[in-house]
Amino acid sequence: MILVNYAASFFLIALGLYCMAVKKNLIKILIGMGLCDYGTNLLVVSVGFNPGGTAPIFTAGEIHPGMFFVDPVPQALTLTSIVIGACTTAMVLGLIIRIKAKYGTLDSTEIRRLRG
Amino acid sequence: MNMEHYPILAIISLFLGAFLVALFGRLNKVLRNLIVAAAVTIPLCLMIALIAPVMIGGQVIGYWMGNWAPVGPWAIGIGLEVDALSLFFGLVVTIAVFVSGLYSFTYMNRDDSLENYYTLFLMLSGSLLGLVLTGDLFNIFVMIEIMTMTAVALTAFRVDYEGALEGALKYMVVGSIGSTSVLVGIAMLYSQLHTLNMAQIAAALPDHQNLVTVGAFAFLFLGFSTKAFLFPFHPLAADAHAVAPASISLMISGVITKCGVYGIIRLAYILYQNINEPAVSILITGFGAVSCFICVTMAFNQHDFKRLLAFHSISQVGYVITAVGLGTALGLSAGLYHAMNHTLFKGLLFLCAGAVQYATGSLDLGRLGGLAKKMPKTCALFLIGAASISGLPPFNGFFSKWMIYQASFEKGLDTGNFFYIVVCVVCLLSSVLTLASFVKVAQSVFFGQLQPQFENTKEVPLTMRIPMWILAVLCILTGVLPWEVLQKLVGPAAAAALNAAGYIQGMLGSGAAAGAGAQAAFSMEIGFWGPVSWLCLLLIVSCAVCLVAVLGTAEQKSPEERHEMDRRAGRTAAFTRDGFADAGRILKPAEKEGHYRNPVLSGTTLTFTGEKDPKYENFFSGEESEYSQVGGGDLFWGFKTNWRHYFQGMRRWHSGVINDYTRYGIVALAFVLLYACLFL
Amino acid sequence: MQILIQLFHILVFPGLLFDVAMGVLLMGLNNKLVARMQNRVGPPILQPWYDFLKCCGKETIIPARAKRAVFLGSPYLGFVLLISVSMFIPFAGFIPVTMGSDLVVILYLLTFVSVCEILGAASSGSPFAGVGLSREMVAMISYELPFVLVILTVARAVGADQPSGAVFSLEGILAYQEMNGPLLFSPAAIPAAIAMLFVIPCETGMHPFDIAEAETEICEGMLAEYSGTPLAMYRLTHMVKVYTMSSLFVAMFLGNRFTGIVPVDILIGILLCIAVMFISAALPHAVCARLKVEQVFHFYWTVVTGFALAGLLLVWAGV
Amino acid sequence: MFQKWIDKSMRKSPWIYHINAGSCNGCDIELVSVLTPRYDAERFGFHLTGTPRQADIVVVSGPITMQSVDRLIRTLAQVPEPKCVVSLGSCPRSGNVFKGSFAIAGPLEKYTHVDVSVGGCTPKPEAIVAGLAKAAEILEEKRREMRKHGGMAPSPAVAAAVEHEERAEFGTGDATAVRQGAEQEADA
Repeated sequence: MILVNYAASFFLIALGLYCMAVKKNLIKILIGMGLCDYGTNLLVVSVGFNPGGTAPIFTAGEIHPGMFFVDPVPQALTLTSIVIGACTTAMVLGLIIRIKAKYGTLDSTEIRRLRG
Repeated sequence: MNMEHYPILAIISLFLGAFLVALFGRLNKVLRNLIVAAAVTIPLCLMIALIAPVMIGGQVIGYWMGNWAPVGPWAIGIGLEVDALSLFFGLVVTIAVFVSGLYSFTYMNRDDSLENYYTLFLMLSGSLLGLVLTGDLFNIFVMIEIMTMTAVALTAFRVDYEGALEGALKYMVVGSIGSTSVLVGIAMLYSQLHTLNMAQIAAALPDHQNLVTVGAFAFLFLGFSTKAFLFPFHPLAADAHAVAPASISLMISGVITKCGVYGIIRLAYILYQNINEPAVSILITGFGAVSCFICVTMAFNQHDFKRLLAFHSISQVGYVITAVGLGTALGLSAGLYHAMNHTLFKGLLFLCAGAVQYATGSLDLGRLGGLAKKMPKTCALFLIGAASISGLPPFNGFFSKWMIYQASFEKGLDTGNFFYIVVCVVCLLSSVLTLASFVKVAQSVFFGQLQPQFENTKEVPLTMRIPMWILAVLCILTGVLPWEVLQKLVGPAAAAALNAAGYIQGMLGSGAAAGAGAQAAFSMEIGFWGPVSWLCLLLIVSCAVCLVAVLGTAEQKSPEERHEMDRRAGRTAAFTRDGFADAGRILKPAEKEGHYRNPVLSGTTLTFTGEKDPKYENFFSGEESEYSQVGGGDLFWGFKTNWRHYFQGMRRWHSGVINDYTRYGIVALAFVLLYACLFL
Repeated sequence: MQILIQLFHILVFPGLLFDVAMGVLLMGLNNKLVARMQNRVGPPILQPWYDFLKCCGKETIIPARAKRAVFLGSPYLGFVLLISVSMFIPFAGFIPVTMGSDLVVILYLLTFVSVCEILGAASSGSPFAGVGLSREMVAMISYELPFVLVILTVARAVGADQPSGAVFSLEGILAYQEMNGPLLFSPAAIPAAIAMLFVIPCETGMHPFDIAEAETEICEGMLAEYSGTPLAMYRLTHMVKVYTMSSLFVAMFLGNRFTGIVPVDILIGILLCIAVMFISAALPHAVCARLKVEQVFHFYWTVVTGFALAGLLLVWAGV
Repeated sequence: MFQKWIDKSMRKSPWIYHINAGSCNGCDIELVSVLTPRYDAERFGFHLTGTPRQADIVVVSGPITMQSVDRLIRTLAQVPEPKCVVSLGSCPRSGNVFKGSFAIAGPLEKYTHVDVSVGGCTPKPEAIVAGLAKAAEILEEKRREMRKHGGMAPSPAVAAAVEHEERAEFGTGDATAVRQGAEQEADA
């Protein structure tokens, strides 16, 4: 079951990389970056998954032998990572808006004043 | 105060400074600058204070955030951890931050919304310091992300500068491959070991080698090498360095790349401890050598001062990675030494580029020239930096490069692998190509002829030169006293990196680590180079030469004296309209008409009633000398014409299209993964 | 007393004075030999010395566009650096300063000497000097690769039995040759020696490779603006460089103490230097016209590097 | 301390810079032939340099055309002291067959002091060698004077004396050409 998650996450990352490598539109490249992020987040959160585990919240009296939690650390990591991903997206979007204003295009093959 | 609070204070002071600048920076300029000055000075002082216990005492300082001390072997909280290696990089970071901050005050004073600049700058510095001091793998990822984000924002800070946005975008997009790889690597490691603390990972990893951890190694290695801008990510560095403000170029090239290097060292020496496996060593060394060579040749094509420096910084990082990949004590020390030197001299060179930009408003090697007469002090500083990076003795670049050659050659002989010999030759060759590049810069920026449009150029203010002098003096000191530096700073850091057990103990165990034992075994045979005695020798010889010269010219008048006498006797060749052009010092801008007309022969000397004395003009085959500069682009024609196919290919390859760079990154990722799975 | 002897070594015998004398001798002999090979009488052997003195007696013109300090300082710095290099090279068992003489250090110091020359040229502001320095730099790139390979070859050939595997110290190399006879007699070192013989004229800028100072094409190139004493220092540096390179060759491939009798050794050393100079500098000078810069590069990176690489591979294979 | 040596070596190593001021190339070829194995002027230390900065003797050939006069003057000024000017062939002295042409700005004396004048159209290599040797001697003399006076060049009086004594003509070339040159000089 969890294997599906892993496969899906690597698939998402691969899809994102594909987007970044092939799509010429900057917005699509940004979407590719987003896909990479989501794939990674999915991977991280799947790592902490324990089949049958409960939420890692202590409440007095509710703990009994044989009960176990899912790993809380990856969830925290995922949250952080999502926040970072959102920042990245915002940053790139800001840059794209400026570039559109300056270069008048979103085509990545035309934004190549720095080369050689 | 207890020593163990120092690291967190250092990091906090930078982040707090960023916060305060954001709050109050708009209100008052002086207050803002004071906050920045305090924020960049405190970490430097704290790091210097840590030298004694950590470098010399061999202590490992562990600090658990929120006092979440480890339970048994399990590290629960986030740890900060300062061993000699971390401190070494911490020192490099704080020095660079300090200098860059100091330089920014004057350099950036023509820009507006500076509170944003300083906020981002301090955040960048804080993240860099956090990255090298932390003991937690996920913290490294977070710091890398903050670092990338702020660095991108700062790269694009001068939005109207040609290409700034583009460089920033490329850095962000292609750099995200690296960030993703780091996070994927961390997740894979976590899935196997269920911890994020590096000491604990290091303790557990050798027993848990499987395909997943190997994959994690590949991902982490690629992630860190993206942050170090290694081949094939070097175009990013070139784009980002070239368009960022010079103080930020210093940070990107001097420190951000070093964080990548730090990551690779931690990864291969402490976490996996697999540097002695030939496959790992060849992988890292190979990446380093290829970056070293390709970037140094790419620098030949450049006509922008900072872009050229940017390619060189990757070339130098290539040296560092090459040396680090060797895995021997000598190699690692060489790498660390060169990493430090690179921060110093490349910082100096970037600041010189910034000074040139500040004074002239241009960085185009084809347009500049002859600035040595206008900016003599900057020129002297540049020459120090250029001599250091080209590895001319007795400057610091020489010693570390020499160690790298020695280390790679010896490694080749020890292992019987010709690959390392090739690496050694490539490194030696890159060194002379580096020299050639800087000859090109010297010729096309500082020497040669001054363009009329830069006639009114002024030397940059002292406040900009002081940071440059700090770096220059450090360049000379680390070059002249190499053995001391090796013993006091580099040696302990290398010993710490080679002593994974000490690291683990220091973090999870008793506190004071067994670093001393490793250090005793840490002896190197490098060869003989005593800069101080060599300088004495030089002094003796030059005294002798001077003595002979003085004796020889005792009866002879100096040219100035002779000119003075001639002037009085009216025997001179040259009176200008505004005065006497003596000994070639003064030369009024010439007018076209009336030169050398009306020659008058008196005695044996010809006098002109024209305006400038042709005697002190440059020889121009008899023509009136005009503006003629051998530009940087044509300077190495003989070399380039033999290599034209290579250079053309390279130019095509660095196409400037984001998609292409992403493709190279993906290919590199696939290669590293495949390599790791096959050979590790 | 110790200090006086040391000073004597530095300033007189294997040091400064001897270097200059040997430089003049080698250069004068070179001119003479070339002239004889071309069926001319040739200038007197002391001609380089006269040239030097004459240049000292001329007026020094500093062009208005030149950066004065660099323009005047770099020739002196280059000369002093070169003298310090020659101190690292033992001659007939004498070494002025025992501070080790690592081949890589020597390589880099020699580079520094060339850099001084280049800086001086760049600071003169002349476009001819610009072309000249570009050519000098290309020549430097050309010969550096084979030079490096030769150094690695020698280090390996000598250090094969040592624990570290390589000996970069010239003193170590000489000690080895004292034990085992000249390195040149071992077949593996011959290609390296041939490569080194080709490196010498390019490093010293002797005739077929003097592309940087081509007088007819680019008006003396790097020296286009130099006159008077700085020019004299350049000429002297040039001469001493010929001696330094030939004595480096002798030390690397032929050894230093031949008989154990000091005067005889000195004599043999001088004769060997002359022989090396003859083969590497005078012969190509007499038979070959000046090469073009891209030809130099091509020649060094194919033929000479080929020799050097062959040497390295032979030594690597343990022949 | 070394001044005596320096003075002596002035004569032993004169370097030549050659200016073609509109010459027909006849003299230029002869000057080059002086350095060939047959005449081998190098045995006296002569050496052809490529830049006036290093020259001791400036050899001027050709009738000083209007086009070249600026360049000639400029180049002459760029030669460091002490220096000698040698006029090669009849043209720079008199203008030779070009005398009177609108395109001629000669003779050379108008622009500089000529120390040695080698006549002939063209002069023989032997004559050139002899003239250059004479110039080398004058060079040594000038250097002595310069040292005594501490100036760039001897004062006019000294120069005149030197001129009177030392200025010599070597014309062993084509007899008619020499005569022609002499006639034209007389005209001038």
